[in-house]
Parts: sequence; C-alpha cells; structure tokens
Amino acid sequence: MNLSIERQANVYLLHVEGDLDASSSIILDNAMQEAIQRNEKAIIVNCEKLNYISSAGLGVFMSYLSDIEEKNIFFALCSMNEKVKNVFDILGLGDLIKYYPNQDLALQAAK
Amino acid sequence: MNLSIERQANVYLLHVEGDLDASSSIILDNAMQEAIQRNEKAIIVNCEKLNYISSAGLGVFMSYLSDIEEKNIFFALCSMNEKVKNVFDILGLGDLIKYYPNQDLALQAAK
Amino acid sequence: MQYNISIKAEKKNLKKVRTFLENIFTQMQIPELERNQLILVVDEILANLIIHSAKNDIHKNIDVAFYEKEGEITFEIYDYNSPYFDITQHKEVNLQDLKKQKRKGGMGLTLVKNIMDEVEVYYKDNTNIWRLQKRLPFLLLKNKSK
Amino acid sequence: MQYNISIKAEKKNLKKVRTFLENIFTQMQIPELERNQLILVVDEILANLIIHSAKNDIHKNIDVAFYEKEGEITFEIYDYNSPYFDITQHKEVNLQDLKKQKRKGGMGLTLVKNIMDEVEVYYKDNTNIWRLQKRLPFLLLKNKSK
Ligand SMILES: Nc1ncnc2c1ncn2[C@@H]1O[C@H](COP(=O)(O)OP(=O)(O)O)[C@@H](O)[C@H]1O
Ligand SMILES: Nc1ncnc2c1ncn2[C@@H]1O[C@H](COP(=O)(O)OP(=O)(O)O)[C@@H](O)[C@H]1O
Repeated sequence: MNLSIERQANVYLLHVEGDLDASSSIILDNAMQEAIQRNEKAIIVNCEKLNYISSAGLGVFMSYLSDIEEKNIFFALCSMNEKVKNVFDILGLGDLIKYYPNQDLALQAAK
Repeated sequence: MNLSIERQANVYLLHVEGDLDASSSIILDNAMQEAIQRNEKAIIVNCEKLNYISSAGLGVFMSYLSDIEEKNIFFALCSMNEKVKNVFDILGLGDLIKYYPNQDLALQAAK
Repeated sequence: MQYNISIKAEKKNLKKVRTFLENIFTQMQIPELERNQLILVVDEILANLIIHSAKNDIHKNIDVAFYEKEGEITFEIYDYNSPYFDITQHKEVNLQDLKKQKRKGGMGLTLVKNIMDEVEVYYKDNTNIWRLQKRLPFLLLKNKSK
Repeated sequence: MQYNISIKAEKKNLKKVRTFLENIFTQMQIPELERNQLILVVDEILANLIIHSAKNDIHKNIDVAFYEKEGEITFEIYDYNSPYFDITQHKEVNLQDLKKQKRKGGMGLTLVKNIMDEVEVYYKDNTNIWRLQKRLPFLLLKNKSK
C-alpha cells in the first residue's frame, strides 16, 4: 500500500492506495498518529485508490477516534470503492466515522 | 476447441481454435478422418487460433500420416503460435509433418 | 475440485492468498462484492492465526482448503499452532467499547461471522480446523444451465 | 508456499487445472513459453492418469501439488488408482514406429521427460507419486533482487 499527503487550506488530506491489510496497516497507523500529533483542524482520508481493506485497516481508524474527539479534530473518510464501502458497512462503522462519497463533500463538511 | 472448414481451390483448409487436449482431440480426429475419406488432394490445418496443444492433439495428426501418404495427399500444418510450435519442435515432428509459418506459404506448397 | 494453499505464518503471504483466491473466484464468475467478502474472510482468519497462534513464526505452516459443492462455498483453515480455540465463546464486537479502549483489533471475527453462514472451529489431531461456509445460490443456477 | 489442486478423474477437468496453473505462473512472472511447458507437463501426466489409471472413473481422485524452492519448480502428482508404475521402463518414443502403427498416443511421457530436469515415480501407501522438477534459474535472480 501507498500513502500520500496533500494539504488543502486547513485540511490534512491522506490518500491511501492499494491494499490495507494486517501487513500494511502499520503504515497507515504511523501516518494517522503523525497527523493527530500535528494538531490538524481536519483530517480526511481519501480512499479512492484503496483497493482492499480488512479489519486491521479499519481498526487503525477506530483506535484514534477517542483522541480525535478529545482534540476536537474533524475526521472523515471519503470516496471508497464499492468493495471497501461494503466492509465498512457490514461492521456498521458509519455510526462512529463520518463518510462522504466524494472528496468535495468531505471538504465542504470540514469547513 | 472449435473447428471450421474452408475450401480454397483444391485445398481443404481446417481452422482449429482454442485448446486441443486429451478431452477435445476427438473432435479433431473426426474432422481429419472425414477429410481423408473425402479423397481431398490437399489438407492444410491452420493453427493460427490454436491456443494450446498437448500430445493428444499432435497424436491425431501422427495417426493419419500413413493413410495420408498412401493416398498421396498433400498435408501440412501452418501458422502456429510460439507455444504450440515449441511443443511441435520438442517432439521433432518437423521431420514427419510439413510446417509453414503462414497460410499463404502452405497454399503455395500445396499447388 | 478442491484447491489448497499452504503458507508460512508471515503477514506478507496474506496478499498471495488473496490473489490466489481472486483468480479462482473470478474464474467461477463470482461477482465482485461477494468475491471480496469471501477473500476478506480468509484474510481475517489467516491474519488472526499468523498473529495470535503462530505468533509470526515463519517456520510454522497454515493450510487453506477451498471447495464448492451444490452452491455452497467451504473454506477449511488448518491451524497446527494453537490449543483448542473455542469460537463459541467469542462475542460480537462492541464498537463503543473498542473506541474507548483505543484497541486496533477486535473486529475480525465479527466481520467473518457476519459474512459467512456457518463458522465453526473443531479440534482434531492437535489441529484447530476452521470451517467456514456460505451458500451462494446463483452458483447452483449457473451449474444447472451447463 | 505450496499449492494443491484435487480433481476427479474426468478429462474436462484438465482445462481447469491448466487455468489454475496459468494463474499461478503468470503471478510468478514465468515467461509464456516456460509457462506453457510446465502446464503441458502436468496436463500430460493427468491425462495419462485419468485414462490409463483411473480409467475415466469420475469418482476417483487425483491430487496435484506445486511449489517453488530456490529456483526449482516441483510438481507432485498423486495417483491412488494404479499399481506401481515403473517409469524407468519407459523408452523415448520412436516417431517412425508410431506412424507405422497409426497410434494416437505414445508421445506424452517423452514430452514430459524432454521438458523436465527430473521425472520420477515412487510408490508409497498404495500411491504412485509422480515427482517432476525443473530448474528455472531466473526465478532465483528475481527473488534475490527483492
Ligand atoms: N487462533 C487463535 N488463537 C488464539 N487466540 C485467538 C485466535 N484467534 C483469535 N484469537 C483471539 O480472539 C480475539 C478476537 O479476534 P478478532 O475478532 O479477529 O480480533 P483481532 O482483530 O484482535 O484479531 C483476538 O483478539 C485474539 O485474542
Ligand atoms: N499411470 C499409468 N498407469 C498405467 N499405465 C500408464 C500410466 N501412464 C502411462 N501408462 C502407459 O504408458 C504408456 C506411455 O505413456 P505416454 O507416453 O504418455 O503415451 P500416451 O500418450 O499413450 O499416454 C501409455 O500408453 C500407457 O500404456
């Protein structure tokens, strides 16, 4: 898997690419930790190029939700493909993590 | 596998397509038998669309070589892809069966 | 037709198993979403076994068997490296608890149970055999139309 | 990583095994000609076993195992349906004889022996185990460059 970071105004945009499984989730973990430590106002994870996610990948997001709430950071995922969204939905993660079908909607919500 | 028959002047052209293995070689066998019984002057098997051949497929040609010789039929294969030609070559079948890289050359030789 | 794949307990092999299954399921014309769910299920169990049971010891083996019969997909995963794992004791994850505990894991088996129709573990010859089954009725229709 | 495929002794399963191997070899980036040769070898042995050993009895099983180790490809094919087959008695086919006899078969094992570096059959637990090996040194180079 590959990660890249993009800044848009006050938003820290994380683009994830490839497969996010038990082997690669550590990379995402480091990036999330780094983003939160920087005291960003808003973190959006763009999943457009994410091909696959397992519970190890989703678990990374779950483990930072409390910190994100404490620090009052806007946090959202966006642009999942159908397969990835399906896994997100099976676990009912939409109750805890904001999700937007595209990046523009996520950026608007972050304002 | 698929077979189709084409006539060009005095030549009986057999086009073979797909996979020629122990399961499908019976189809080729029937077609070869039919062609030989018709007392054709020349039989050319065009292998352009032949994806795969095993010894069962090549064995069909071998089993009719004597009949073909007796009946004085011109017989050749042509247009094999690299994989199919490689199998033909490993067995050294070029010593017994005429082979041409394309159909035009085979047709010329048949004249 | 039964397919088996035997791997060493290394996380980097997870991707290889996924590709292997993707090929088979594509050939079986299983649609993309179902294909992904089935692959996910095996990936989750293997990740668990690599981490919790084989403890990342790359000399340990794990075997995965797969077959389809009468419209039902069955996986059997053989774990030689753990005492009996009583899955009947496993409870559906509570997401609020997970969030509070800041845990990274804990959702895998819940996912698996939600996707499959049948998830059992039985213990035989010092081996935990995970048997996962899912009915895909459209496979039956396809076979009939042959 | 070891792959296995278990089939019923039916000629129509030959194509399935070929597709299965094609997928694995493509993933391993084995070039097309070598890929075809390796697939051919398994196809030839399986065809022999289906016809001569299992005698087209679709209730009989045949297993194929495949692994790669240090640049060497190994197939093991398990035939449960035949007495010991002494391959050391097999002689290279004579094409002129074949032609005279108008035989359709007889070239399979010659092909296999020409392609592989090692072809052995040993008998254990009422099973003929065909072990076929071929060194593909470029696989070693690829692994090293990782
Ligand atoms: N094969 C196993 N052997 C021992 N413990 C296991 C095994 N599989 C799962 N577990 C335990 O069951 C728990 C629940 O598994 P799971 O829902 O997949 O969560 P996780 O994502 O933490 O693996 C794991 O945290 C682990 O402690
Ligand atoms: N497993 C087997 N059991 C018994 N006989 C076999 C077996 N495999 C091959 N044979 C015999 O060995 C002969 C040579 O095999 P092969 O070169 O592959 O030719 P063919 O194309 O006729 O199978 C076959 O004709 C068959 O009589």
